[in-house]
Amino acid sequence: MFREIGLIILFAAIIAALGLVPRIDFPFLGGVPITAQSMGVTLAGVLIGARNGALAAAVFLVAVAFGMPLLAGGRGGLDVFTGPTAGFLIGFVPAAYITGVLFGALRWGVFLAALFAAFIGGYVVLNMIGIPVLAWVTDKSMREAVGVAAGLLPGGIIKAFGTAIIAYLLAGMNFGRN
Amino acid sequence: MDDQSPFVALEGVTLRRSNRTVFQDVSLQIAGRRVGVIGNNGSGKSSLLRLAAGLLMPDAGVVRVMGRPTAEGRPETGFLFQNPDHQILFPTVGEEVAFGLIEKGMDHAAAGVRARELLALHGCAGWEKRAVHELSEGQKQLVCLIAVLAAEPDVLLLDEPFSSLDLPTRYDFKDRLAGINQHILMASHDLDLLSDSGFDRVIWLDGGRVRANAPPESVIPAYRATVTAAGKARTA
Amino acid sequence: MDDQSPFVALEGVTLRRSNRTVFQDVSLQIAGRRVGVIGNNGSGKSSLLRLAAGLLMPDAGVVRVMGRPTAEGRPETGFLFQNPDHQILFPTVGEEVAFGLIEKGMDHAAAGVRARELLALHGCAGWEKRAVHELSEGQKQLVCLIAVLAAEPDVLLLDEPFSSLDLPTRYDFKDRLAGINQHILMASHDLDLLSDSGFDRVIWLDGGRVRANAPPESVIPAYRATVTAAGKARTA
Amino acid sequence: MISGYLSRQTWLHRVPAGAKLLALAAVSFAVLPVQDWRLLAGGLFLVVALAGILGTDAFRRVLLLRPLLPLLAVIFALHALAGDWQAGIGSVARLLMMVMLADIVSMTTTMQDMMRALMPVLRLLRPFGVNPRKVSLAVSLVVRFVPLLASNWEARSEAWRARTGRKQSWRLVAPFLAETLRMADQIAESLDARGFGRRG
Ligand SMILES: Nc1ncnc2c1ncn2[C@@H]1O[C@H](COP(=O)(O)OP(=O)(O)OP(=O)(O)O)[C@@H](O)[C@H]1O
Ligand SMILES: Nc1ncnc2c1ncn2[C@@H]1O[C@H](COP(=O)(O)OP(=O)(O)OP(=O)(O)O)[C@@H](O)[C@H]1O
Ligand SMILES: O=C(O)CCCC[C@@H]1SC[C@@H]2NC(=O)N[C@@H]21
Ligand SMILES: [Mg+2]
Ligand SMILES: [Mg+2]
Repeated sequence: MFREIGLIILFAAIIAALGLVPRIDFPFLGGVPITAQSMGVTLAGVLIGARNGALAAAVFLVAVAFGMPLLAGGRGGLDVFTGPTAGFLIGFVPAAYITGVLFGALRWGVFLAALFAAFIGGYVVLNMIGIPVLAWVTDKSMREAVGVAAGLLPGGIIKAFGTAIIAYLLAGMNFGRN
Repeated sequence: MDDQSPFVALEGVTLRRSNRTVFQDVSLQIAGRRVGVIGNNGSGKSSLLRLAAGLLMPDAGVVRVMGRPTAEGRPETGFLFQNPDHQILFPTVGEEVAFGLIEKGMDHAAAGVRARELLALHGCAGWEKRAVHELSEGQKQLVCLIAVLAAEPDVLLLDEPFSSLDLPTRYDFKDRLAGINQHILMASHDLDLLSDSGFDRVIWLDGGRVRANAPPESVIPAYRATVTAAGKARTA
Repeated sequence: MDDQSPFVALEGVTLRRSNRTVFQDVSLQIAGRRVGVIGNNGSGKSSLLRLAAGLLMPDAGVVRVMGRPTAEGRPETGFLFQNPDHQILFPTVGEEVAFGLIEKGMDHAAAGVRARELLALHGCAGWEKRAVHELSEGQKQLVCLIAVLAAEPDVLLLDEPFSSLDLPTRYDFKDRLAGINQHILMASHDLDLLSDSGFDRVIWLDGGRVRANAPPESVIPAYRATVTAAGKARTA
Repeated sequence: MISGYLSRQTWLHRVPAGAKLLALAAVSFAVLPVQDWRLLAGGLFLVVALAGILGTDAFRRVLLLRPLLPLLAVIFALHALAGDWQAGIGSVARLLMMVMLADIVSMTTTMQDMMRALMPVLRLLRPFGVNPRKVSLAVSLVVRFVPLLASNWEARSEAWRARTGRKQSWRLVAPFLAETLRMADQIAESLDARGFGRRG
C-alpha cells in the first residue's frame, strides 16, 4: 500500500512537472492550449495501472484546485474548473483510467499497446469530455468545437508516441523494483 | 606542474547559490600534492570542490585549475560526490566503473576487463553484475570511489570520501591515496585521517571565509580547539 | 520496559533482499538503553535496523520490538535513514520537523511552533522556511536527526547519524543522546564515539552473523584488532 | 508556493472557506442558464466591483487573467460574425465572471483552509476507498516532488558533466527515469518509517 502511495504522488508530480513544458496556443483552437500534461496522464495509466493512474490524476487536480500553480503556464486555483478547458481537466481522471485498462488488456507488445492505449485515453477520451464542455461554457456550436478536436489531433498522435517510447524504454530496464 | 604552483586557484571569487552568498570575494591558492578541506557544516567545502570541478561557475572572479580558468572549459578532474546517489548513473557496478575509462577513449571490452580488475583489487571481486542500488550505502560509496580513481584524472576532488566506509576500507584507501601521484583536494570531517595520512596542507573554511591554509600540524589543532570551546559554550 | 529485557529481539530470522541472503536463522536479543551496531560495509547493520523498524519483514522467524512482533503492526520507532535523501519528504525544514509531531496528533499550529523551538535548540534558529534541498549534506543530516528526535518515539533507530556532521554538532549530539531516556539502537563506523558515549552494549555483525553482543570495552578492541590484521593481510 | 494567494489579509480572508466554496458553486450553477446579456454584464460588473473593494492588489491580481483575452476575443467574434453580438457579450461576460469569482476565492483562501473545507467532500468519498488524510498529505507532497524531479534531472546531468566534461546527453533519460521511479519507493518507505498511517 505504501509503495502505491509513493507512485501516486510521484506521477501526480510528473503530470505537474510536464506543465513546465511551455504551452502552445493556436488561434484556431479557440483558447484550448496544446500542453504536455495530457501525456503525463496517459503515462500514469500505462506505468502504474488504471486505478493508481486515475488516482494520480485526481491528486493532481485536487492540488490544482487548492491553488497550486501546476497547470501549464503556471495556473492553478478554482478558476480553471470554471473555465473553458474544465472538461479536459476533469477528463484527466477517466483518461488515465481507460489508458491503464487498455494497456493492461492489450497483448501486442509494450510499444504498440501503449501507443494505442495512450491515443484512446489521451485523445479520444479527453476530447469526448473536453469538447462538449468547451462548447457549453463558451457557447460555441458543437461544429466549431469539433473543429478544435481536429486541431488537437496531430499533438495527440505525437504525445501517444511519446508515451509509447517511454513505456518501451522502461520495459527494457529493471527500474529498481525490488 | 610542480608541487609549489597552485593546482586550484580562486581569484576574487564570489559565489551565490539561490540568494545565499556562499563566497564573497575569496582569493585562495591551493598548492601541494594532497590538500585537505575542513570546516563546519555549511562552511562551503562542497561548494569549493564544485567550483574547482567547474560544476558551479563563480558569479564574480576566476577559478583556475592547473592554471586554466574553468570558464574556458571544464577542467580534467575526477569528482567524488558527497552523496553517492548524486554520482551514480548506471544500473550495474561494472558499467559504473567502466564508464570513466570509456570516456577516456578505452574501448568497451578493454574497459570492462579493467573495471573487473580494479574491483578485484579493492576487494570487490565479482561485483560487476551487481545492481548498484542494491548495495549498502558504504558499498555504494566504495564503488563511486573506485570509479573515480579508475579514470586517473590529474586532479582528484573528493568530497567526504570515507564517510560511510568501514575501517578496513578506510585503511586501504589511506595507503592507496598516499601512493597516488595526482593532486588531491579532499573535504573531510575525519580530522585524524587528515593529520596522519601525509597531507601537505589543510584549508579551514569558516562561513565561506578562509580561516587558514597551512600544514595540518598547525590547522587541525587550532580547529579542534575552537570547536571544543564553541561546543562548551553551546551546552552552557 | 526495564533495561534488562530486550527492546528488539530476533528469533530465528532469515532475511533475503533480492536473491541475497542477508541473515540466515539469526537470533539476537538487544537489551540496554544505548546499543551500538558495528561491522564492515554490507555486514547487515542497516538491514537489522530496517527489520526493527518494520520496514523489512523477515522471510522466516520473528522480529519483536518492545515484545510485539513487527508482523502484527509497525512498531512505534523513530528511524534515521543512513542517506538523508531517502528520508526527506517536505520542501521546507519547518514542515519536515513538524511532520512527526503532526503524525503523533499535535495540531498543525502547535507543531509548527514546537518545530521552531527544536530547531533553535540545535543551533538552527530561523531555518524553518529554508528549502531542504538547498542545505549542505551535513545540514540535511542534522535536520533529519532533529525531525526524528522531535517525535520522541520509544525506540530510536539511528543509521550512521553522524557521518556528515561537523565536530561541534557531533559533540552536541553525544551529550544529547546521553541524556535521552528512550532506547537507542545505533549503527556507526565511528568507534571512538561508541566507546566513550556511555553505550551499554555493542553488537558486531560480520557477514550477517552476530560476532559479538557485549559491552563496548570488549567488542570494540576486538573489532579493531581483526580489522587491522585484515588490512595488513590485504596490502600484503 | 500558492499561486495567487494574497498575503495581505482582507475581510474576505476571514469568511469561512466552506462558505466561499458554496457561494462559488451556487453562482456557477445559477449563471449557466442565463442568456440575457444585460444580466450577465451586470453580474460581471459586480464581480469586478468585489475585486475593487478588496483593494488594488486584488484588482491587479484579477487582471492577470489576461491569457484569456484571445479566447474571449474569438468567442465574441464568432457570435458577432453570426450577427448576434449581444450573445457574444453575454458569453464573454459569463465566462469572465465565473473565472474571476473563482480566482477571488482562491486568492483569499489558504491552502490549508481549502483542504479543511474540502475534507467533508473527501469524506463523502470514503465508501469508495478514499482516505481524506492521505489525499491531503499526497497533495502537499506533490508540491515537493515537482522541484525534486527537476533537481533529480539536475543531479544526473551534474554527475554526467563531472564525469565526462561534456554537456548533458540523451543517455541521461534512462538513469533519470530509473532514479525517479526509485524515488517512489523512497517516499513510501520514509512515510512508513515516519509513522504515517498509524493514526487512522
Ligand atoms: N536494497 C537492497 N537490495 C538488495 N540487497 C541489498 C539492498 N540493500 C543492501 N543489500 C545487501 O544486503 C547486505 C547488507 O546490507 P546493509 O545495507 O544492511 O549493510 P550495512 O551493514 O548497513 O553496510 P554499510 O556499512 O555499508 O551501511 C549487503 O550485502 C548488501 O549488498
Ligand atoms: N543547492 C544549493 N542551493 C542553495 N544553497 C546551497 C546549496 N547547497 C548548499 N547551499 C548552501 O551553501 C552553503 C555552503 O554549502 P556547502 O554544501 O558548500 O557546505 P559544506 O561545507 O560542504 O557542508 P557539509 O559539511 O555539511 O557538507 C550552505 O549555507 C548551504 O546551505
Ligand atoms: O491547462 C489547461 O487549462 C487544460 C488544458 C487541456 C488541454 C487539452 S488536454 C487534451 C488536448 N491535448 C492538448 O494538447 N490540449 C488539449
Ligand atoms: Mg559538503
Ligand atoms: Mg548501512
